[in-house]
Amino acid sequence: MDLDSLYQEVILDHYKNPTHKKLSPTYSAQVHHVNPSCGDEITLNVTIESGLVKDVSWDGVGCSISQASTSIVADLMIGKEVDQAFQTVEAFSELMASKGTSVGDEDILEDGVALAGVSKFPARVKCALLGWLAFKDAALQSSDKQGEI
Amino acid sequence: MDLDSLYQEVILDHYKNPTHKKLSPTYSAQVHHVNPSCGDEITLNVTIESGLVKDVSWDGVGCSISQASTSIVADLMIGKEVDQAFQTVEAFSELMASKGTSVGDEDILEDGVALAGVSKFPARVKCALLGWLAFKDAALQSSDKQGEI
Amino acid sequence: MPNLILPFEIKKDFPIFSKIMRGGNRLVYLDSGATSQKPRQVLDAERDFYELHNAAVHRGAHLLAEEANEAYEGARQVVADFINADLSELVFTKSATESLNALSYSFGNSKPGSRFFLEPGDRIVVSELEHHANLIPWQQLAKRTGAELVWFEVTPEGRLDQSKLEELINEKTKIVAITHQSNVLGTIVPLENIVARTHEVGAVFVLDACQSAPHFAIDVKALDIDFLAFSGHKALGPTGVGILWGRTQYLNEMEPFLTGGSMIESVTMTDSTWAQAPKKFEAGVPNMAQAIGLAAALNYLTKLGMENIANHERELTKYALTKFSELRAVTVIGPKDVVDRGAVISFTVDKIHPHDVGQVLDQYGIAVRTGHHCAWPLMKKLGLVGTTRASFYIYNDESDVDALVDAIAGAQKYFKV
Amino acid sequence: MPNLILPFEIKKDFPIFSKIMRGGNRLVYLDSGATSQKPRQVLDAERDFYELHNAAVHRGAHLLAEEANEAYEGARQVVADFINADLSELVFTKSATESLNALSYSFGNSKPGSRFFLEPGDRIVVSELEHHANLIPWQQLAKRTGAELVWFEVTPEGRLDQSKLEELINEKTKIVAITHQSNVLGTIVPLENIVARTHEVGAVFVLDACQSAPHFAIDVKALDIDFLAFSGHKALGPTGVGILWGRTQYLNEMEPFLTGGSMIESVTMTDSTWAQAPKKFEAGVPNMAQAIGLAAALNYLTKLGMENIANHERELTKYALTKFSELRAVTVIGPKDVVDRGAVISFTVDKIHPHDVGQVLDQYGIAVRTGHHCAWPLMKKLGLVGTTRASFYIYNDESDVDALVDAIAGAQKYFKV
Ligand SMILES: Cc1ncc(COP(=O)(O)O)c(C=O)c1O
Ligand SMILES: Cc1ncc(COP(=O)(O)O)c(C=O)c1O
Repeated sequence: MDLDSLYQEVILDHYKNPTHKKLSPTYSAQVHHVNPSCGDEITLNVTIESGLVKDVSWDGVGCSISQASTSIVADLMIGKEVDQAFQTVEAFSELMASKGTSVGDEDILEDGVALAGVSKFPARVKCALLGWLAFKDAALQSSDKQGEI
Repeated sequence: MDLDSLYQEVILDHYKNPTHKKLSPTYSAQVHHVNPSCGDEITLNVTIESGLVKDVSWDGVGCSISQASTSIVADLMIGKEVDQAFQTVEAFSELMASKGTSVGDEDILEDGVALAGVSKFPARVKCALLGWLAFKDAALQSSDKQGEI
Repeated sequence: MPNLILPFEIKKDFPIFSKIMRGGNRLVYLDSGATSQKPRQVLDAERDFYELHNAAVHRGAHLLAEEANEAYEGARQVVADFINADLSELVFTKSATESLNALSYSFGNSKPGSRFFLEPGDRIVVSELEHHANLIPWQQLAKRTGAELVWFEVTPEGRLDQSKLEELINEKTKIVAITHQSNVLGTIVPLENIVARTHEVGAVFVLDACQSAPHFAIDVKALDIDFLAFSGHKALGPTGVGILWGRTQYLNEMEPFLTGGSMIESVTMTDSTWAQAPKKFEAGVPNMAQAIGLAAALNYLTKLGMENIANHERELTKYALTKFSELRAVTVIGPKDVVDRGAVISFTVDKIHPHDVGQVLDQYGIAVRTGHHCAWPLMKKLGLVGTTRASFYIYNDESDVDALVDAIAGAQKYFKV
Repeated sequence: MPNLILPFEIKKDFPIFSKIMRGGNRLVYLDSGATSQKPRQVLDAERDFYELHNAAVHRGAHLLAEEANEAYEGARQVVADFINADLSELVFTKSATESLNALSYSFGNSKPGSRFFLEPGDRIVVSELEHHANLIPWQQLAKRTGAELVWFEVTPEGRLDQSKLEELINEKTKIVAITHQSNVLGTIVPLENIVARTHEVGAVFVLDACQSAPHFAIDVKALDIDFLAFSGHKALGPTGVGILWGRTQYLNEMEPFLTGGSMIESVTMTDSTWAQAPKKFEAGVPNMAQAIGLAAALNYLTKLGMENIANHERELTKYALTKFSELRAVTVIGPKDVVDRGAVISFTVDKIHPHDVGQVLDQYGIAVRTGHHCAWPLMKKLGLVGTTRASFYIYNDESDVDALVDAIAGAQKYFKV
């Protein structure tokens, strides 16, 4: 069944047991992103220190894809250098635009490749991207702030 | 040729030699009517005294149908009682709505029956009606005024 | 009572039902609340116009222009008859959204002294049931004029709470704009008291008939309302055409909305005067083919009989509600009986997000809508992130409901909940 | 140079040319300036959408909704490419009239501080060539905001008089809105200096491309303009669809026009925030089938080649102008050569009112437009009550011009002038 390419075991696991789903009390930037067409919402905190993603935490409501994807992105980004994190977001965006022609690079995206099948369902791509774009936005905001200091 | 039913000799005569086409210096009501879709315009004066149409005069620009029709209505109405004049307008409106199924009552409409063919050309009906509706409007306004006195 | 609507026969008029869907399934279309499918009679009417009579209306004196005009004005008559309106009251727009915005902008253009003029202290009344299209235009009008926006609340069951009617619609009220049927919950709003109260205080009543006009008979005179809007595409008609109806007197009193060709009486570089309604509200070369397609659609509905359609939908809704009541994990959001209720059923499935429910249903060839249904404030009020919505029309029957119920079970199995 | 447009072949794609007209004549369609005829490729594209992919875009997660979305966004790409625009800059409206009104209302909704905010002392510049659709919306905006409306005059030959450019477009100017080609006279307005001056004073330039986009290649980047509007129905497309193009930055800075579903970011009962362009300007279920039909139309034109079309029309116009110059009783209104001039020819016939000319032509199967052509101020300026207008397109050839010339002689004979 085609559905299995969308709902991989990894996704359902992240959905049922999301990681880092508890907003940290402190952060260098906090963002709130919504998907206006379906109502999915997440709040995401990042803590960046000396160009390093120290922490990502989040809370939100939404479908399995958006929630699992946010869980994956949080897990993946912690410990990365900001530049590397942005490259990872880039790689994921490309995967999502591939319309099912790419399986994604597991070395870069790790659990994120489980979302490769989403690219065959155009209406779900924005669900999968929600957390990644929120992370990017937050990371940019916090880099801006560091620039100010 | 179908055209002949539209452009009867009588119409072309009235078009080339319009009657009462010179605005009277005095009047009981003056109206200005336009046909916004083609730009035809007429100004029409009526003089009504004791329920009698004493005078109709007009000036204007427009196609042969609108100009001939206004010439015909002016000629026809002078000397009529206001009530009778309104009935005549009514009869003419009905003729115009007949889609070519009526030839009109010559006893009532006189030269106006020459316009019967216009009813087969829906886009021209408003040309033919321009003068008649202007007359009706002016006559109503002047009856109103008399009511006031 | 025999069901006079025969979906199996009706489907033959709708080419899309021959389509093979995901997983090799037949199309179970339960998304008519978003947009309806189109019978070939509608597609033929549009094509016929383009192939035989296409020309700009109101503008040419040639044969094609005459024929186009006759077809377009004939379509106006069909729509007018459909809601028991007069010809001069019937304006073609591009959508219900445009119709409602036309009202809000026209009112906003009013001059002091007009009954439509709004200023601080004045009041506009809507409800929590509204689709964004019948909420945001009024919200924005209120912001632009300083008027106050207030609203009827919904009860937990999803009914309009009319208990504060007199308080909400007070002497300061100028406009009351309410939906006839909720596109989310299926709730039909009993209008009588609201309309009476609206007129008692001298305000005008605007009805959003998007979800009602396609499904049961509407008589604007009997309803005693002042304005009405609906979209053609939800009533078997083409996309790109909507209806704005208003009382002649009001339309003629109102300022125009869109300005341009064909809506004028005279024009100079600095000033313009306006034609009478409906022309005043139809600037530019109109959506002629779509108006003609909509007329064909309404003729199709009339031939089936609006009474029969309403009965058919009621029976189907009753069947679906009964089936759903047997499913432990399914919660129907909104009225659970068929009193004052249309053929739109929103529901949630325990532990599965609506979006995921919809995705699994899609795999079974079932088209439903998921999310907030352009009624976000209602969702928030009901404490929901969204619902899955099944909406029925003339081409649906009990087998579609059965397919839906089976597929929900399939989703539960798939997600192991 | 060989003419690469073959009207005889092209006509085979247009079913309407099989029609028998009044008097048993073939259709000589010279009214494309009002609306064009439609090739079956366009009708097929619309029908295909309804029969295979019809669903509401932006709203469903099911297969049909996905396909509808792909088709609709694909259409947007086609239109964007047609004018060398970016995807996010391209808004589907119902018509050019709506596009221009959308701008005028959105500007009117601006807050102080916005570049689009107008107040007394500010200036809007138009021209005497304008169609009512690019005049009245600005006239009304001026009235609503207290801004001043000024205009370029036309020369007796019907050209835009640019001699007062610097005076007209001054530092107070916020908006300059001009037609690319006059729908009455065929005059093409050289834009370079006007656009440069507009930007010099910090104003925005709005182009009415209704009569240009269907007839020659438009490149919004090369023209360096800020906004553009045109109608699908004049470019082989369906009725009920228009285009509004604007620079991304401006569209995102602007206030929305129509509000409702799909154009929002978030909504509460009292407040809303907006999606990014183009969605911000497409409230409600859009005119999907019409957008898709328009894309098919533009693909058809692109396949013929806009350069070829422009050449074909230029040759035909030259031929017609030469023929007309031989007719003593015929006066061409507007430019008499083909420099900066499109394939629209207005003329008068001595002693016969335009309406009567049109009527006789109709008897010969010839469809032209007569009257003020929704440009009443221009008519008054030129001292005319109206003209007869012949406008050419890809399906016209010299035999159509010959038929026109013969029929004019027929009219003179008929009216004995
Ligand atoms: C120059 C020009 N501008 C604007 C319009 C208005 O277009 P529409 O009526 O399709 O909205 C037209 C055509 O009628 C036109 O020729
Ligand atoms: C109740 C209601 N009102 C308004 C609308 C808006 O209709 P449209 O999007 O066709 O303009 C809809 C449908 O989307 C609706 O269901």
